[in-house]
Amino acid sequence: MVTIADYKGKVKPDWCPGCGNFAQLSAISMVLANMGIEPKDAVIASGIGCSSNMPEFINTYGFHGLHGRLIPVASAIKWANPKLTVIGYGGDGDGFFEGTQHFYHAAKRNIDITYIVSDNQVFGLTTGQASPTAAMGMKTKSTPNGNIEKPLNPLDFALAAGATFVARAFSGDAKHLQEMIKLGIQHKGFSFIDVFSPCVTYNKNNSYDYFRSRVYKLENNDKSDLLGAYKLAQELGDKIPIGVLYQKDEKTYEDYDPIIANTSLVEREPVKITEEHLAEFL
Amino acid sequence: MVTIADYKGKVKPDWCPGCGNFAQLSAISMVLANMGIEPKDAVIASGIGCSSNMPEFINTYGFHGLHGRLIPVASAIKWANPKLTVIGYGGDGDGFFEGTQHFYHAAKRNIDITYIVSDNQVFGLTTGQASPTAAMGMKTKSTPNGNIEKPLNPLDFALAAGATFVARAFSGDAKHLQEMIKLGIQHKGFSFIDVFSPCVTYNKNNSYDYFRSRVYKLENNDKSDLLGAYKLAQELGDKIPIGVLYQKDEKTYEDYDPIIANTSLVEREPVKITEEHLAEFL
Amino acid sequence: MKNDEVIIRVGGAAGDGVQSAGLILARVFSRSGMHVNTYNYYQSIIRGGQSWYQIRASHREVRSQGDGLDVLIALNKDALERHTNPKINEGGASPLPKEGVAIMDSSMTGYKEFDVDYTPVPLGEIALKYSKNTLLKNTVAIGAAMGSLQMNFDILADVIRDQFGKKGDIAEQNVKAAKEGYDYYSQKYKKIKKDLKVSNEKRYLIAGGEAAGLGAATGGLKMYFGYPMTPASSILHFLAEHSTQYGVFVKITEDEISAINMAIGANYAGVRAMTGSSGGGFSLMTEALGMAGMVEVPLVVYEAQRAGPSTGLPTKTEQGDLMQVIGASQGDYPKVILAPRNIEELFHLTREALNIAERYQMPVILMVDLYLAEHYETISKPDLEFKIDHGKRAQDNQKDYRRYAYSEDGISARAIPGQPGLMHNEDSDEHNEFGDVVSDAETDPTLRTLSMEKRMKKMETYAKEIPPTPTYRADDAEYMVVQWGSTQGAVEEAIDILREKGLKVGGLEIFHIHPLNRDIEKKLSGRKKIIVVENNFSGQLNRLLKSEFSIKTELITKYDGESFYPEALSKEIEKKIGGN
Amino acid sequence: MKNDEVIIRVGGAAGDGVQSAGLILARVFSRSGMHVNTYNYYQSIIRGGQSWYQIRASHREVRSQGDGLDVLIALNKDALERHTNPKINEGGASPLPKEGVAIMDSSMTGYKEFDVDYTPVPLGEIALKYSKNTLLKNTVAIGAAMGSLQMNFDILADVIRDQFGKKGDIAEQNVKAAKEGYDYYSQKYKKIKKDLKVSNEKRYLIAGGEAAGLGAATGGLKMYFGYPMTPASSILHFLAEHSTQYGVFVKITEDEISAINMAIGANYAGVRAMTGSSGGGFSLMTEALGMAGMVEVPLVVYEAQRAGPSTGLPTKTEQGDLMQVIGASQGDYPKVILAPRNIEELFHLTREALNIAERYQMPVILMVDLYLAEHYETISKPDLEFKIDHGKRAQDNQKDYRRYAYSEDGISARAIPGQPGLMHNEDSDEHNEFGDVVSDAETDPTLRTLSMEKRMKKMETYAKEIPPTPTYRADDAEYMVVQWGSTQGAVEEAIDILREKGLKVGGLEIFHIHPLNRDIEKKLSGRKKIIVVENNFSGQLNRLLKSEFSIKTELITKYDGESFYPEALSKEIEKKIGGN
Ligand SMILES: Cc1ncc(C[n+]2csc(CCOP(=O)(O)OP(=O)(O)O)c2C)c(N)n1
Ligand SMILES: Cc1ncc(C[n+]2csc(CCOP(=O)(O)OP(=O)(O)O)c2C)c(N)n1
Ligand code: SF4
Ligand code: SF4
Ligand SMILES: [Mg+2]
Ligand SMILES: [Mg+2]
Repeated sequence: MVTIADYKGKVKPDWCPGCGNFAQLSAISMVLANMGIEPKDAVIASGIGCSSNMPEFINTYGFHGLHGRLIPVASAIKWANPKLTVIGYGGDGDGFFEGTQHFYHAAKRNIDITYIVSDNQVFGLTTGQASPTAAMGMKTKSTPNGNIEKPLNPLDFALAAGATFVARAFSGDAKHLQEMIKLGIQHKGFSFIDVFSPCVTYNKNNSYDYFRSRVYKLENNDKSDLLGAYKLAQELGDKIPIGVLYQKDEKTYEDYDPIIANTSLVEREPVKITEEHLAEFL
Repeated sequence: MVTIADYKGKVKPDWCPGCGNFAQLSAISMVLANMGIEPKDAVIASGIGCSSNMPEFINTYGFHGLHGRLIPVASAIKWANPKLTVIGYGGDGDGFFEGTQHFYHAAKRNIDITYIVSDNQVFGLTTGQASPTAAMGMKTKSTPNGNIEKPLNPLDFALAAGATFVARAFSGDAKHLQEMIKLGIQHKGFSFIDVFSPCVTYNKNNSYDYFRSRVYKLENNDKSDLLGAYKLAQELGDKIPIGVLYQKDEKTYEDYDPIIANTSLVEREPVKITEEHLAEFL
Repeated sequence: MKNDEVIIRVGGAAGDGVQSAGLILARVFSRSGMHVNTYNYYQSIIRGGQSWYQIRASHREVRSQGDGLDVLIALNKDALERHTNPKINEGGASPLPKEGVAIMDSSMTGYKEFDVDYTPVPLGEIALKYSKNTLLKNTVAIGAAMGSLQMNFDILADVIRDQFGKKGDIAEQNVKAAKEGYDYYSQKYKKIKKDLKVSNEKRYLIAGGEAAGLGAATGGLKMYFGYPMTPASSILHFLAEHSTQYGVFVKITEDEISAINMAIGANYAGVRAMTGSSGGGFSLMTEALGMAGMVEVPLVVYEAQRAGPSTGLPTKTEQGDLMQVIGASQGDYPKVILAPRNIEELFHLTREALNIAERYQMPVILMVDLYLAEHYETISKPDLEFKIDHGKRAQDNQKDYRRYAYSEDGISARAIPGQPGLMHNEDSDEHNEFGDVVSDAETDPTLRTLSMEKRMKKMETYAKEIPPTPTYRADDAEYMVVQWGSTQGAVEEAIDILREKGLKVGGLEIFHIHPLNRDIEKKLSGRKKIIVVENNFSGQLNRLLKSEFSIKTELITKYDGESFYPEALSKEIEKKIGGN
Repeated sequence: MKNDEVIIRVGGAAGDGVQSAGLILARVFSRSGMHVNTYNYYQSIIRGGQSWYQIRASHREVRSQGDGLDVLIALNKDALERHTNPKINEGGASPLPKEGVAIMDSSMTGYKEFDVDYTPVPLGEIALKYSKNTLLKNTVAIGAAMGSLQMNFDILADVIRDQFGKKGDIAEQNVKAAKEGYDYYSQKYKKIKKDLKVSNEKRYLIAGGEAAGLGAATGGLKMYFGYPMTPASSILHFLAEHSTQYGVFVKITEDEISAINMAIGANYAGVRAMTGSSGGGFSLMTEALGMAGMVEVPLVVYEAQRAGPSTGLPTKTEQGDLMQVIGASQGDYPKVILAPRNIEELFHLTREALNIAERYQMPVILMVDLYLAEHYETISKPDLEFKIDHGKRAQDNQKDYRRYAYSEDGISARAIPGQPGLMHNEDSDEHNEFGDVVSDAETDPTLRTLSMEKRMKKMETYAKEIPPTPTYRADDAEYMVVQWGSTQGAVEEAIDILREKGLKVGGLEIFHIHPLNRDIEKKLSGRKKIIVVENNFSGQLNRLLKSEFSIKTELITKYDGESFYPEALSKEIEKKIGGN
C-alpha cells in the first residue's frame, strides 16, 4: 500500500512560512498516495518560480525545467510513456505569461496530463512583480503606480482553449483542494486546476482572508454546460466559485495518433529498418 | 486627396495567380486611400509567410519582421507614435501557432492596432503543411495520414482574449472585405479580422467555392453581445457568418498609461535629467 | 567539360515542375548504376520566378554539382536566355558552352541567341497528343535529353512508371510522350559525345534530409518534434511520411520552443527523440539546449543552415550558423557538434549522434546546410546494422542512488521514470550529486564547482573518442585546404584540379566541430600555407581553429547563397598559394 | 586588514532585513564623503537560508568587496558561526579575524566559539523598548557597529530619518534605538583602530542597475521593455519606479520575445528603446537580435549575466554568457558588445550604447553581470550633459530614397514612419538598397553579396572609433593580466598587492568586447606572460582573444558563483608567474 509517507521528499520545502504552495504539496502527495499510485509512476514537471520548486520536495520523478515550458515537457513524457501519471505544476507567471502558448495548444490537443497552477497573482520568486492575474491597480515593483493591465482569467482561457476538465481550488481549503486534484488526475484528457495560493510575502491583497471570505463551493452545477462554465468563470467579485466548472469526455490526442495509441514507446522496440524499406530509394 | 494609386507599390506581388492575398492587398490600399490616410502615416507590420510578404507590395511604411512576431512590433510602433495607422498582417501559422501568445496578450491589452490574418488553413510559404486552422483529416506534408488536431477557432480565441473588435471576412467578397477592414481601422482598440483567404496551390479543400457556398453576411446582430458572438463563432459548418461579430468601446492600454496617453513619444523631447534627480543617491 | 561525366540542367519557373523533372533524370542515371549528384537552385516563391535543377552523373564518383553543362532543358524563354548567356549570374553556375545542346519547345522564338547548339523539340505539340496537362511537356523534354545521350529508354520508362504509377493511364501517356521526345531528338540531332559507363551496381538515390531521417530510424529514433522551416522541413516531411513504416511519432508543435522541450521530455522519459530547425528556429531553441546540458538529458538537434542573417535567403545555402551553435545558451555546458560532409556521412552520423547523446547524456547538434539537406546523391547500400547504446543506466532500487554521481568520466547512471526506487529530481538549477538544488536555501560554492566540473568532464572523456580528422591527398601536401561539413565535395574536386596542375595541395576535413580533435594541429603543421574554405562571410570555423590552435591561416569565403564550384574554387586557392 | 579602510558584514537569513541594514551602513559612509563598495551574498529563496551583505569603505578608492573583515553583525546564530569560522565557505569571503568584533544579540548562546572578539549587545531588549517590530533590532546593531568605529552619529541619524522618513514616528524610534546601540557599544567595548578620513566630497551611492537606468535616461531613452529576471530586474524596477520622473514608458511584456520585438518596433518608429534580460531570457531574444542587424534598426540590449548554465544559480554572478552573446542569432551581422568595468562606466556606456546603436543602426549589447548590476558603489557626480546622436536621417521627400543605400561607411540614412515621401519596406529577408527583397522571384547572388558587405562594412567603420584599450600599471609590466567587465576592481587590487611585492605586473582591461580593438595585440606584445582572468569556467574571452590575435595566454578562472577576491587572486597570479 502506498502511503503519504512514501511521497515525502528528503529536501525540506523552503517556501516562506504560510505560503500557499505547502497545501498543494500535501494535497498532491495525499491524492497520489490515496489513489494507490506509486511514487515511481508519477512525474511532476514544473517551470521556474516559487511554486515550480515543488518537484524538489516530493519523492516522485521530478523535472524542474524552464520558466514557462513545463507543458511541452509534460506532454512528451505522457506521449512517451502513457503509464505514468503526469502532473504539471507551476506559477501564474509561468503559465499565463511565458507559457501561454503552450498551455493553449496543449489544452486544445486534449493531452492527458493534469496541469495545476499555483495562482498567487504575483511573480513570487523574482520578488513580487505583477503577474498576468494581478488585479488592476495593484502596486508592485514593476507597477509602482498601479497595474494597468486587465487580469487574465485562467478558467475562461482554459475553456476557450478546449480543456476538457476545468476547475478551481484554494490552498486554504485542503480537503476541497485534494478533491479537485483527484478528479483532475482521474479525468482522461487535459485537466486544468487553477489554485488560489496566497503569496504571504509579496501579495498583501490576495490573502487567505481575502479568498476565504469570497470562495464558495460549486454544487450540482451542470459540468457539461460550456456556456454555464464561462459564466461561472466570470464570477470574480465578492463571490468566487471553487470546484469543477466544466468536464467533458473526449478523445485525447494520444487516442488519435496510431503510433502512440495503446502503446508505450518507452517499452516498444524500435522498428527494425530492413532492405524493403530501402527499395524506394532505388 | 489620397488615391489608391498612391498605395501602389513598385514591386509586383509574387503570390500565385488567384491567391487570396491579392484581395487583401487591394482592400487595404483602397480603404486607407478612402479614409484619406496618407501612405506616410500608415505602417504595415508583418510576420513571415506568403501573406506576410504584403508590405513589400504596398507603398506605406512596412516592417516585414519575424515569423509570429508582428504583434509586438506593431504594438510598440503604435505606442511610440499614436498618429500612425498601424496594421498587422500575417498568416494563420504566423498568428495562431508561433504568435499565439502575443496575439492573446495584445488583445487583452486592447492596443489600438488592426490585426488582419490571411487565414488559408495551411502554411503556404513552407509549401503546405497543416496550419492550426486546418480541418481534422486534412492531408498535408506534415500530416500525410490526415490532420488529427482540432482546428483552432480564431474568433473564439480573440473573444476570449478580450479583443474589442472581432470580425470575419472573405477574400472572395472584396466589398465586404473592405468594409470590415475599414471598420477595424476605425475602431479604437484592438481589432481582429480573420479573413478566409484561399491558398489555391496547397489547399484544395478550402477553395473559393468552398467558402462562397458557405458564408453569409451578418446583419443586425447585436455586436455588444459577447455570448452571442461566441455562438456565432461556433458556426463553422454549412453556414459560416462573415461580418462584425463583436465590438465594444473600451479604454485602450494607451489611455491608461500616463507616459504615452495623449503623447507622441517620437515627437516629445526626452526628459532632461537634472541634479535634482540625483538627490536620491546622496 | 569532361568526357566521363554529364551535366544536365532543367530551368523554368517555380511551379513548372523543374524539380520533379530533374529527379526523374537523376533516377535514370542511378538506375543505370551511375553516381549522381544534384543541385537545386530555387527561390522563396511558390509560383513564378526562376529556378533550375542540375543533375551530374558519371560512372566515377561525382562529389559536387560540378562545373560545366552539357544539356540544358529550358522550360521557358527566360531559362533559355539565362543559361546560354556566358555572363550567367547564378552564383557560379556554368553557362551552356558551344558544344552544349539546348532543348526547348519548337514554338519558342525571339530569344536572345548565343553561341550554343539550339535543339528545339515540339514539346507542346507532342504533349498535346496525350493530355492537356501542360506538365507533360516536361516529360517530352526529359525524353529528348535522354535521347541526346542515348541512355537506355527502358530505364527511363520504368522510372516514369514508378513516378506516375498510381495514376495508371497517366503513366503510359508519359512513357509515350517521353518516347516521342527521345526519338525526335535522336532522329533530328546529333548524340552528345560522352564516354559514360553504365553498370549493375545498386545505387540508392537519396536526399540529405531523407538520409538523416533514415539514419535516425535505424538509430532507434521513436519521436520527432518540429516546426516547419526550410531547409529543416525535409527531414520532418520524410519522417512524417514514413511515420507508420518506421514507427516514429512525428509532431508539428506550436513553435520551436515547444518542439525542443518536448524532445527533452521524451528523452527524459527514456525514448529517443529529436528535433530540428534552421537558424531562426534554432535561436528559439537555445535556452532549452542549455537546459538539456544542465539536466543531462540526451538530445539530438538537427540544425539545417540557410543563408542569413535573420530570415535571409530562405532557399539558399550557407554555413553561417556555427558561431550561433557554438555559443548557444548561457553558461558553459557540455555539448557536441557534428557537421557531416556528405549524404552518406549524414546517414551514419545521425544515428551516431543519437548514441553519443545518450551515452554522454548531453545535447548533440548535427549541423547541415541547405545544400546538404536538399540535394540528392547516390550512395551504396546503407548498412542497416547498428548497435544502440543506451549508456549507463541505474539498476532498479539501486541503494543510495545518485542521479548525478561524480565519476571519473563525468557520466552518471540515468534512471527513467517508472523505475522503482530511483525517484529523483532533474533540475535546471545547479544541483549536487542527488539532483538537489544548491542554489536555494544555501548556495554551496564548493559543490557548485564540483558539479560544473562533473558536467564538463564529459567533454574531456568525449575528446578521447573523437575519430581522427580525415585528410585528402595530404601526405605530401605543401598546402592544406581546410573545410568543414558539406563543402567536402567541391573542395576535393578543386584539389584534384590543382593536383593535375602539379600543385601539392591536400585537404583536411573537419566533421567533428566541437570539441575539435587535437590532431588537427599536427596534421596542419609544417605546411607552407593553410587555407580555410567556408561558405559564410566571416570565416566562422577559421575563428574557432585559431582560438584552439596556434596556426596561421588564409581564408576563402563565399556568401552569395550558393555553394562552391570546384573550378572557381581551385582558382581562388591557386591565387592564395601564389600570393606566397 | 588595512588601517585605511573598514569592512563590515551583516549576516542573517533572507527576509531578516540584511540588505537594508547594509544599505544604511553604506550610506553613512558615503555621506561621510568616503568611497564605498558593497557586496551582496544571497540565495534564490525568499525567506530563510543564509545571506549576508558587506560594506567596504575608505577615504581612498575601494574597487571591490575587498579582503578581510572588521565588524560582523550577526543577526542569527548561523551567521555568527559561519563568519567567525576560519574555514568559512562562501566563495572566498574572509572569516572574522582575531582583531575583528562580532556584534550580536546578548541573548545568543551556545554557539561554537572561535578566536574573535565577541561583543554582545542587547539588541532585542533595546528594540523592544521602542516597538514590537523585530526589524528594529537591526537598527540597534547598526548603531553598535557605527559606535565601534565612532562614526558621527548625526549622519547615521539623518540616514535613518531619510530611510524611515515617511513613517514619522518610526523614524524617531529607529534613531533612538540606534543611539542606544551606539552608546552601549561605545561604553562597553573598545573602538576599532582605524585611520579613516571623512570628507565633504559629494559621493553618490548607486547600484549597477540604477546607473544603467540613469545613464539610459540621460541618453534619451523613452521606452523600456522587459520581463523580470535576476539580475536584469534591477534596471527594470529602477526605471519603473522612475517612469514618471524620467518620462520613460516601462512595460513588462508577456515574455522576452515580445520585449525585444517591441523594443525593435519602437526604435523603428524613431523612439529610443531598450530591453534587457539575463542569459536565459536573452536566449529567447537572439532571433530578433539578428533581425535588428538585418533590418538595421538601432537596439540596445542589457544582458545581465548570472551563473549558468540554464537556470543555474539565479542569485550568483558569472561572466559565462560571452560565447552566447557573440554567437547570438544565425548568420553574420554587425553588432557591438560592450562590457563596462564598473558602475561609473556602466552609466556612461549605457547612453553611449544608445548613440552607437542609432548612429550605426545596429544592435549593441551591454554585458554586465550580477555582481556589477546589483552591488553599490560611490561615484562622483555623474555628468548629465550628453549629446544625443541620431545618426544619418533622410530628408523628407528625398528623391530616389534608398533606405539601404550602399555607402563608404556602410551606413545609410534612416527614414522614420510618418516622414513624407520616404515610404519603404524594412525586411528581415535579404534585400537590395531600396529594401526590396532579393530572395523571392529572383535571387540575385551579386546583390546579396553587396548587401552583406554593406552591413558588415559598419563593423569596419566602427572599429576605427573604438577607444584605446585601457591599461593599469602596464608601462613597465613584464606580466600582463587581462580582464574584461566587472572584474576590473579585484584585478587591479590584486595587481597592487603584487606590485607591493615587487612583481612587475600590469593590467589590460577590455570593455569593448566586439569588435576587439587591434591595439590589444600591441599592448600585450613583448611581455613575459599574459594571464587572462575570467569569472567563468572555460575562459570565454580567452578563446576570443586567441581567435583574433597570435598570443599565448594562461588562464585563471572562477566559477563558484562568487566574484574574485583580490588577495586570493593575487596568489593565483603569482603562481602563474612563478611557473615560468
Ligand atoms: C526565460 C526566463 N525568464 C524569466 C525568468 C525569471 N523568473 C523566474 S521565476 C519568474 C516568475 C515567477 O512567477 P510565477 O510563475 O507566478 O511563480 P511564483 O514564484 O509566483 O510561484 C521569473 C520571471 C526565468 N527564469 N526564465
Ligand atoms: C522561427 C521561424 N520558424 C519557422 C519559419 C518558417 N516559416 C516561414 S513561413 C511559415 C508558415 C507560413 O504559414 P502562414 O503563417 O499560415 O502564412 P501563409 O504562407 O500561409 O500566408 C513558416 C513556418 C520561420 N521563418 N521562422
Ligand atoms: S514569495 Fe510568496 S510564493 Fe514565494 S515562497 Fe514566499 S509566500 Fe510562497
Ligand atoms: S502558396 Fe498559397 S498562400 Fe502562398 S502565394 Fe500561393 S496561393 Fe497564396
Ligand atoms: Mg505567481
Ligand atoms: Mg497560412
